[in-house]
Amino acid sequence: MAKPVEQLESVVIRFAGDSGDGMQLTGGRFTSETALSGNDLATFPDFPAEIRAPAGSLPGVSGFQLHFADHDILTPGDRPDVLVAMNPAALKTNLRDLAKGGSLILDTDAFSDRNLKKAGYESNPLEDGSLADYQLHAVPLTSLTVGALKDVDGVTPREAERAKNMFALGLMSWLYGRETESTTSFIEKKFAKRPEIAAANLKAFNTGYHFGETSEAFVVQYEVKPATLPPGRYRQITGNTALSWGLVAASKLSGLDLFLGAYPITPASSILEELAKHKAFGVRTFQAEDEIAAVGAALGASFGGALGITTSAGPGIVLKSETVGLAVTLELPLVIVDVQRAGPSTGMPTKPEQADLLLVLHGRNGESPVPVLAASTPGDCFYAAIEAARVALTYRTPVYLLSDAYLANGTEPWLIPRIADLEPIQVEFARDGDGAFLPYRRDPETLARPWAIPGTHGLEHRIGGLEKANETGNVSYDPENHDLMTQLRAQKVAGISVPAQLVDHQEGADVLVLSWGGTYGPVQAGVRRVRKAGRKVAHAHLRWLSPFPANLGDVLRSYDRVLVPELNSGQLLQLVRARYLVDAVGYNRVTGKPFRAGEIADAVEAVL
Amino acid sequence: MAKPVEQLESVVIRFAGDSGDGMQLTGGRFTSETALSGNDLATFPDFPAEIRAPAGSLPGVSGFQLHFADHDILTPGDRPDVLVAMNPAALKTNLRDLAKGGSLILDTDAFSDRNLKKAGYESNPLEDGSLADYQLHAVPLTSLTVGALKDVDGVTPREAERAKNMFALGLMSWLYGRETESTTSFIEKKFAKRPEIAAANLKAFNTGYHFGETSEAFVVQYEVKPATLPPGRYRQITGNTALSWGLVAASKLSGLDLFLGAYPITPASSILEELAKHKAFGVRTFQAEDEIAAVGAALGASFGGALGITTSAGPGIVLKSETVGLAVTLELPLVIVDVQRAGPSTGMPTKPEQADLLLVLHGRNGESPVPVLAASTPGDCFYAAIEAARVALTYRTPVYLLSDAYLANGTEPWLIPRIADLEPIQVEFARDGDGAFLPYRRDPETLARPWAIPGTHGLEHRIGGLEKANETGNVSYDPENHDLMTQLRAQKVAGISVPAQLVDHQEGADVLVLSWGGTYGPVQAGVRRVRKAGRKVAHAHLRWLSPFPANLGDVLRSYDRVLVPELNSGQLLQLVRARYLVDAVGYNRVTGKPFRAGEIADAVEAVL
Amino acid sequence: MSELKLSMKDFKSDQEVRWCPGCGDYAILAAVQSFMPELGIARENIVFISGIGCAARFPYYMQTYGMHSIHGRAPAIATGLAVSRPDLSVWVVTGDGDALSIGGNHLIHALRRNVNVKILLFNNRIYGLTKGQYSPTSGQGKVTGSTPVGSVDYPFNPLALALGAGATFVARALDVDKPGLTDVLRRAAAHRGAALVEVFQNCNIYNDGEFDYIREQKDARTYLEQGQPFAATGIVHDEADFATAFALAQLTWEKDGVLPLGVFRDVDRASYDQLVQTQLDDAAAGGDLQALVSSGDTWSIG
Amino acid sequence: MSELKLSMKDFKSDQEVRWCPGCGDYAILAAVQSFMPELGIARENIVFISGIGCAARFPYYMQTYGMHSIHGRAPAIATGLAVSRPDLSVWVVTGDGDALSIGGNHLIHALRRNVNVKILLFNNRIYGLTKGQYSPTSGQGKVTGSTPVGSVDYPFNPLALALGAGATFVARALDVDKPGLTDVLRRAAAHRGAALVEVFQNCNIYNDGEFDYIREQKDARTYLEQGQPFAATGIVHDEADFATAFALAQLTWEKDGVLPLGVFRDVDRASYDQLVQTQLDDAAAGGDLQALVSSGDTWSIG
Ligand SMILES: Cc1ncc(C[n+]2csc(CCOP(=O)(O)OP(=O)(O)O)c2C)c(N)n1
Ligand SMILES: Cc1ncc(C[n+]2csc(CCOP(=O)(O)OP(=O)(O)O)c2C)c(N)n1
Ligand code: SF4
Ligand code: SF4
Ligand SMILES: [Mg+2]
Ligand SMILES: [Mg+2]
Repeated sequence: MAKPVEQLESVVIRFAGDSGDGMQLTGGRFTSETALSGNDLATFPDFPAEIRAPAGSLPGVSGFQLHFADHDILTPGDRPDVLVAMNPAALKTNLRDLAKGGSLILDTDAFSDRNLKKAGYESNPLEDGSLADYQLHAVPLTSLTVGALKDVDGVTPREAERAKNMFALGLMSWLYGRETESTTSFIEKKFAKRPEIAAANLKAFNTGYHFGETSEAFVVQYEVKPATLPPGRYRQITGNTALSWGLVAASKLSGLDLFLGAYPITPASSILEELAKHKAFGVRTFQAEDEIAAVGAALGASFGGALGITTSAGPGIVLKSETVGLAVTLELPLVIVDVQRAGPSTGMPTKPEQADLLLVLHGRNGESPVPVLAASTPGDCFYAAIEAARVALTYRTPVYLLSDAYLANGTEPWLIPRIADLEPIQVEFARDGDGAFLPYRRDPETLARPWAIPGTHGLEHRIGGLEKANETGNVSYDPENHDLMTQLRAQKVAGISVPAQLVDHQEGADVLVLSWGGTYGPVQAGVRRVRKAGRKVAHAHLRWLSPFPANLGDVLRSYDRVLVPELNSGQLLQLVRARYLVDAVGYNRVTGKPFRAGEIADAVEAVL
Repeated sequence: MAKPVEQLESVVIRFAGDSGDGMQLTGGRFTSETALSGNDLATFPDFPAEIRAPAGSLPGVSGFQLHFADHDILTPGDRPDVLVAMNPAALKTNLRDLAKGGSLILDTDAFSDRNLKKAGYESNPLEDGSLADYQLHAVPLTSLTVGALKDVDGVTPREAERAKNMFALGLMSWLYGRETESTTSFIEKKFAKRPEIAAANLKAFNTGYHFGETSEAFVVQYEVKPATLPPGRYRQITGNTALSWGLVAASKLSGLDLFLGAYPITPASSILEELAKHKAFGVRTFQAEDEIAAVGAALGASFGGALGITTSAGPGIVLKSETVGLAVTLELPLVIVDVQRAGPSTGMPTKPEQADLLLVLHGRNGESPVPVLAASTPGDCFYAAIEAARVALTYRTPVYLLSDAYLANGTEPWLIPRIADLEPIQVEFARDGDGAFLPYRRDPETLARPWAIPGTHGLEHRIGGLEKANETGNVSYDPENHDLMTQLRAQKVAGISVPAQLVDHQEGADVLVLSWGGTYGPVQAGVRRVRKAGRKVAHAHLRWLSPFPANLGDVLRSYDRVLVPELNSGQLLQLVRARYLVDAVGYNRVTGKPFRAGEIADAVEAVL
Repeated sequence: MSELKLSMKDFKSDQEVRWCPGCGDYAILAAVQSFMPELGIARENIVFISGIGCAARFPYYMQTYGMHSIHGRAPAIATGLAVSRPDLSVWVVTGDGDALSIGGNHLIHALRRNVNVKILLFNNRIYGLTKGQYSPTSGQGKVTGSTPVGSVDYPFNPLALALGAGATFVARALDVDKPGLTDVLRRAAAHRGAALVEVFQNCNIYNDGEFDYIREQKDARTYLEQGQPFAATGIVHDEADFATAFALAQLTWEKDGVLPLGVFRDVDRASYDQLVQTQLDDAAAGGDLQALVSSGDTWSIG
Repeated sequence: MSELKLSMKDFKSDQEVRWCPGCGDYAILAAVQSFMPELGIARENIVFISGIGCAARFPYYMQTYGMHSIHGRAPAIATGLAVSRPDLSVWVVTGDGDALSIGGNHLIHALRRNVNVKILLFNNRIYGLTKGQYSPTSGQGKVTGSTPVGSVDYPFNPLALALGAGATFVARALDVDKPGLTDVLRRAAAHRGAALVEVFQNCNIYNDGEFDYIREQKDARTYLEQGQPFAATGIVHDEADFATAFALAQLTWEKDGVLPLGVFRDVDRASYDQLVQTQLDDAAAGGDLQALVSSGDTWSIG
């Protein structure tokens, strides 16, 4: 007989286990099932920098958090309602986040003395009552799985054991009434080459599902109704995938072949890996010997008329700076993608941070102005990439596009765009003949210089890193010319047309929250909480950091107080204070974690 | 019979000629003679980036300007009173700077049709009357020299001709009554290996001197009385020499061997070349394969207990950024010297600029705080270098020392310091034993961590670029620890004790001029002019850019208006506006030239 | 392009040449400019890319497309251009500091990958532009601005390094030896893939006379011939054999009294751009972007 | 240090080792830790410096001084330390990406200069830490995360590159071959100057089985012996002869069915730190700073 079904508006589930336990896969699958059930959702995978830290160790714990709801949501959730912990280390590192009264699903088989010791437990939490405050579901996941797979032939005990994550997935799928076909076909596809493994995983999955139905341990089933999102066709997407596809789209929209010069680095590598798959779009990916060669090759390709892109993070972005400086003075298109991670130096490679803003603005010698924009959500990375390319190509300038480790790996439902609806990017190369060619004569509108690519008869010319005479581009040490060129380079960037700043204003609000980049979700969610609590607050989220929207000063001055939350020590804060002389205050946390909506709400309350 | 002697308070002379004409040598010698005559002086050599541009061409012109006076002066002078031009190109490029009525000494032999054409003259200025506004002294320098050297044997006509700069020097020496022994002995020393060349140059020098005495072309001789400078022993010094010696002094004062890792680059190379001479002081200079290796080697040496230094400019400073970021998180001493030049990119390598300030502050990924100070005059580079090393060693941090192309090559009389009077730099390495060693336990005073160098028994430990747990220094991904370490690194730099900001205040002044670095001379000179004109203005010159002096905010707020003149587009301006919310305004010129006292005076007048 | 008739002067740009009088770079420039018409390639399809240094000013003087980039990075920039524009003839001009000091890594990787660029390394064994510090090819004991009592570094042998990196074409020539230099340029141009040409170049200001033993005595110039024993060494030259080329690259005037000029190695291998292009061609072109963004698990709302 | 009695465990740090179970790095770590006592050098006088990568975590596990620096720069950092502290035993641990991709230039320059550092290059022919992209030593056609249809790069031969750079010591060993690896470590440690030791290392997660032909079949491990012809190749080994070492370095299992392990080259030359020290010693020490600042033309006022 079916169990009673309880309705929920939203749930936050965290899967936590050993790097070897396949938590990312489990979470990913559960997310797909959830997406197909029509909920709104947001995810946050959180894995260690080590490939595989020792089994059962604290640093080896890998987590995946999913927030899904029957209404539109903005974040993966501050703290889980449900924690699935595959071993003591996972329990130890994650329990602190679980709300009291939250439910806890544990694999009792993993709580051996050895594992408890590795996790630094004096006594066994399953027995010492330390879990009394939670709804504990202690399930022998491993033995149940191994038991169920006894009769699947061709499967070693080790392999059987490794299927326990599918048992857990099956169990959770039952608990929240997820559809199961997609996972079934996924497993069949994934292990097509090894049917016995496919069979084992399927068996584990189904066993877990039925265990839920039958076991006493679970008395109710939950249901979260579909959310009412804007109509259309959806898919899940991570920031790095969206960003990669946005670059491919920019290539299509501009009619220029995409050339990516990249050197692997966490959390940017997956952009290189994604673009490497798209040779059918004429995409060339070049894995260079280092970041300097990567950006150099991209610049060389731009000189040849391609859409030159380079992607990196942290230390790799720093290494590209000298070459970006060359691109600034050559005035050639180039997009530099910085997937920000926690620093300084190597820092915490898998963790998000927003501390590269001043680096990309000022990290070059001399006066070297560049446009900078930032993506705000995983799906937005697609549009931000197109925007970056559009500006680079239109104004003949390097452009920095900022993302971060949170956007890169986080997912959200993404309304699939109609490519035909995207605005084309007009690019005109300089053409043959017309008399003496002046490589630095600018377009009066955009101040862009002509882009004359090799192969164009009669436009042979030389450019370089030394200061150039206005219009002719010949080497010049003339003092006034240098001052003029310095101003022209600055004016070109300052004159880029960026949309006016929109404000999510609330009647009567005298406090403005100003955010940028990957914190959009948590900050907007925090703002909504404050409003739910009946207080008034406005929110503006910046896409363009250089140049700023023309109306930003007016926006800021139209509020009594401005709060700038950033995952750094106050970088945008410095820029707006200097530029507009507004006494804005910062809310700054540098923990390698995204903001929680709750802390933002508290920070806002504090200034109200 | 002796000619009448006219008294002058100060004179500005510019020697200009072909790169091959030895103008730098001529100017340098005249400067030495002048110094020995007890005048105060300041010089500004201005040479092309090319080693030798084609003879007679405009880009090939090399200049040397000297300002000397019977009172203390601050700059090489805005515009020359006397221009010595060895060829048409030199006249063409320099005449615009000569004050109307100024005297002009030309080598008529050089005004051939060929040279006139190369310099782009339609007609010969010696004949077309275009020089009517100047006191013209047209002298056949070359033929007079060649004539005089006919009877010196072993000297080719070519060699004889090349001695014409010594003829010019002799002439000027007479004109201003300079002492001549020093030049005589200089010539003998320099050409000791080729006595015939020595003889030729001496002959040319003396002939020039006597030509002055006897020729009709010169009716008066000038005298500039000695200046009354602080008593003591003086020598001339360039910024790069002073900086090099300051580093050697820091090594002596700290008792640590100096290790310089450097890669040649204009205008920093001469520091490497100077330090390479001082092996007797235990100085090790390592010419690395690039700037990254240079700073890396210096950091490796610091890890081993040496005083690690690296020097560079422009693009080279950018390349060092990643490694400086490592030094920030390793918290090891390191001094990075940036001899600023005009950018962006390769820019104008021999020209000064102040546009690397935001680069050195923010050019690294993540929150990566560093101390930054700047030298203000050539001689001050000595003390600034000691100061930089003192802070690096005391606080275990990389420190950026900013100089520029103007300080690097400019000279001024330098009161020779008594080494015994310099304050020692206390450095204590961590010592053996005391139980468990905590490489990141900080000194409560300075927040510096212990410096435990290899070879110390019992203190074996590992450090790296990943985030470290407070105190133990073990790798840590703990969120709160990262936030704490980020704050500790910032507090350490913010807490560096730097002297309170002094202000050259004038009773009743309500405008403050705030300057920093190599512009001290021209800015202070401009301020003095304004005061001479009877207006009131105050001047503060910053040595420390990070951290700022604790009282800087109060200083700025105590004036109605603040003017910030910089050889950039407003970098210090951005910092003080953001930090103190004062509506300071900038005076910004980016021409690759130092400020002229006159333009500063005008800029001040404009805000008065 | 059969009807293409170009002469040396067509390759001279309007820029005034700015090397010191007497610099070996003039001779190399003249040799290259007079060789270019032979290529039968239109000027707009030729690109010269350089780093920084005296040698690196070369592109300014060629009436082709050109980029005077940043120190050491020309091989990387040229790689991006050559891979994305296989239709162009891409040349890199670099100095011993530019190519072997700061740019060493890009050089060996360009050679390893067999990128279709012709790299002319002007080796004057000194840093010219920065006024005379020693370079990675300066002899041990060399007294320069940065080594007042002599350099302690063991120098690179640029050819051995190139061979160690797996170069498919390696040659050596002399600035003032126009016929020899031209032969090598011709062979390099004919080689599809990466070609490294070391050109001994006299810096008469900071390192004058470095190569006088062959600059002054024409008859001391000894050339490699495929299949022939080289001079008295008895080593039979084989442009296809690594070890042979390596052995010949070890010969020095000081040690052996003879120094090989000409082509040390020339083997034919698919160039990097060709291999990249093949992969693009294999991927059925004209990808459908709408299909891409609509791929994977999707669901409809409303 | 005669009375110095250390054992393997003295070289184990308190840090938990964090490589994947089954990674070849464990075997190398064990071999190094058990060899160290043989050196008879106190732990405080030994320093391990690494860049970034799985291999580069090595220093954390050694109870000596250590620095886990930044990607590719370990040879440069180690150079500064070795030159300023000739009393130390300095080791560099690096991966194929760290040493040959981003760090290639520092590697060849450290070898050229004969800096006194022992460089252990863990070559798993993959980027491990960044989750499996191809490296400069991955074979052409290798399918990896960044090369879904196979890499088009021609790989480096690390030993040939080192020889081309003029290395004075070059050797190859295998992670699980403890005796062979230990012999090579012993020889490297005994060599004053730069030593490059390539260690074939299995990455069982991203490039499993790369070296099975000698990892699995012990008898297929063939060692070089000075003065002896190598296997069936007939090449008589001479550790002092460049061309011989280069020829031997060209042998591959695929092509020749045999692959040399052991020391390819070992010649004795003054090391960089020794040459630097000599110049310091020659400069009569104890310079007089007061005299220096008072030098040149000076004058008095007042
Ligand atoms: C990043 C950077 N570092 C250093 C320099 C200074 N610099 C310019 S050219 C050069 C070396 C020149 O030597 P080489 O490459 O042999 O060329 P040559 O002048 O001898 O022809 C150096 C060190 C620079 N421009 N950029
Ligand atoms: C400047 C910089 N670029 C890129 C990275 C990312 N990264 C870390 S390790 C690594 C390569 C690792 O490969 P390898 O050196 O072979 O070591 P392995 O992990 O295989 O032992 C890369 C690209 C980085 N940390 N820093
Ligand atoms: S410095 Fe040397 S290399 Fe440079 S232009 Fe002059 S002679 Fe030629
Ligand atoms: S990824 Fe490969 S190299 Fe890295 S630890 Fe795991 S097995 Fe070893
Ligand atoms: Mg050179
Ligand atoms: Mg590897």
